[in-house]
Amino acid sequence: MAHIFRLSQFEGPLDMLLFLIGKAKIDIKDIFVSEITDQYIAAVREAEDIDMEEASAFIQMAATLLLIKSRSLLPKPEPPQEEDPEQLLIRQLEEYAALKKVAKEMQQFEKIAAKMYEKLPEEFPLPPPTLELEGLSLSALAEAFANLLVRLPEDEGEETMVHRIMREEHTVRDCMANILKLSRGSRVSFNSVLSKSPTRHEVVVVFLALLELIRLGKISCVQEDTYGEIYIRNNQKGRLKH
Amino acid sequence: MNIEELSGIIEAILFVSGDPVSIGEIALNLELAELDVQHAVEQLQNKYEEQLSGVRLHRFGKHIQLKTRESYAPYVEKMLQPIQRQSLSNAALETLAVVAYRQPVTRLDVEMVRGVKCDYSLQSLVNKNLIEVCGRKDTLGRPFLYRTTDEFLSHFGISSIDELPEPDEKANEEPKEESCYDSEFDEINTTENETEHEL
Amino acid sequence: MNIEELSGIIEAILFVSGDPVSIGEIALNLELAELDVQHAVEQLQNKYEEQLSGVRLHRFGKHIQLKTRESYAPYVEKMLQPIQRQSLSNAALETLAVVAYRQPVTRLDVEMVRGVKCDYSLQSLVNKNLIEVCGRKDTLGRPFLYRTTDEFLSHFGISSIDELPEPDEKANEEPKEESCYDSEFDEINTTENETEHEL
Repeated sequence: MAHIFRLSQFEGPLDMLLFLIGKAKIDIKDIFVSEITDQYIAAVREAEDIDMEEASAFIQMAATLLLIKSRSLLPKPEPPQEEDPEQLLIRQLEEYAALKKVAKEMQQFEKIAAKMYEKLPEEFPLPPPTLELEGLSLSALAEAFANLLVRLPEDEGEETMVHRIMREEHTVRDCMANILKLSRGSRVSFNSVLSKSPTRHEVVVVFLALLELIRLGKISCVQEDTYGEIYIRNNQKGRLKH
Repeated sequence: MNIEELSGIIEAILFVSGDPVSIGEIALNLELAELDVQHAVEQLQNKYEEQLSGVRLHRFGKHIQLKTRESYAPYVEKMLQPIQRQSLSNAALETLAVVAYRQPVTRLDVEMVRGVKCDYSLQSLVNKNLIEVCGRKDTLGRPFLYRTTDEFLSHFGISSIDELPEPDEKANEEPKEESCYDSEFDEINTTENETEHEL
Repeated sequence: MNIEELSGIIEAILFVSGDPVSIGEIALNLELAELDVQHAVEQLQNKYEEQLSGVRLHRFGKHIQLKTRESYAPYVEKMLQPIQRQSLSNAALETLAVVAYRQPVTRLDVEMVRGVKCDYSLQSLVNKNLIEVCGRKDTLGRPFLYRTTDEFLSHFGISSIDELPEPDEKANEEPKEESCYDSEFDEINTTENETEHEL
């Protein structure tokens, strides 16, 4: 029987086996005394669409069927501890057949439910949401503030304070002017542009100023080694005073 | 507020919402006992049933929703273009059936029954809010466990999982003429030949 | 089809439509006499009126529509927009305290006192209508100035800012155990850390 099957017309190997069983009009239990397994293997072999992703489950089933077949030719060494692969497959097929049946019944439910129409939500103008805040008290508010005031001296002089002062002292614009001024005449090192004990913030700002000047083509920089000193050369000798 | 009034209020809420509404949320937001809400819902449900009205009150698990009576669908369709709910593919339906009957289940459980990979169909059912992850199984790899949602019940028009069709439990000794596949060719008889199932 | 059935059908149509539907069109589409439709509509209307139901049938000339009963609107509102009960996190309370006692203040002012970024807590207080922008400070960047709102006063039950209690600094002379940075390691009091978004 030269049937050409498309694997994609089945939900999987169990589905295909059930199809063959149904066509042969036999009971699931009789699968191994019938031609079904041979038909299955032949069908997979001749299948038109071999999408590996999809076909792997079909091929795996074919391997199982071949295993079962070869076992039947050999004498059984001892009573098996586990379920026979034959029994396992029959049980799987029966379960799957039952599943297909309830799935079909569920489809009827679905069909009926699809005829129960819903309505779209109404447009319902809502007032702004009311927020009820719990556990708010004046004393808690006062306490929170008092705690902050106590905490404040500890923080003074720490990063937050320093940062604020730094922001005002160093701007990219000022640093750019400073670099141009210092580099007039001879090349200067990056370190010499910085103040004596520069903060991290100052270094960052000066470096940004440097990058900006390079972008504008006003200076060029040389660094001979990794992490080595950066030397700044002014490209605009003589045209600086303005 | 008496029970008549409360069921009127619930009716108004359901009408405005259109979508399923949780009974617990009604009780919470109206500051009422959930039992009172339950009673009013029952009253409303009975009212709709007694009158063969065009709309019915459906319960899906913990949610309630108004929907039209199914038998009036042809008339509604003559007049309007109601939003048609998409039906599920066979693959999705099979996967959903395994989850529904065996919940909570892992992906592997579903794959064992269906004999094919089910990642895709599980994910698409999760996206459709028909199933949800409800935990992890305490085995190797701690795989996700899936169960059905109230949306699932709504999709199939049932109010609880118990209303799903009973799978045949009895062994079917004699080989039947028809198999499950015949039903596709033969509309009349859908009896099947499986002998015993664990569904 | 009898008149009960017809009024059920009309009910289903009105329910799905939501919008006004013309009586003439119903008669046309269902191939019925307009007078029969009129009668069924009247019956439906009476049914809704007798029962104080949550939905009413309205007629505007030749059109009919289902609408919720107005007297139930407050309940629908309560359901759709429940009152949100929240408490302020410590982070928000601190920010609010700084604004209350030092107003008008900029974000930077608040951050100086609290020692952490305050964008998020300021914004959330604005969203809760406890503080508002009242202008810009005449410094670099012209930052926003914040002050407390009337809503703030009513939440705390005072009629003016002058009624705020003096922050009792004496009671807190000893430095507290937890600083704003400690809170990161303190499971209970994580709200002080501004990265926590629990508002």
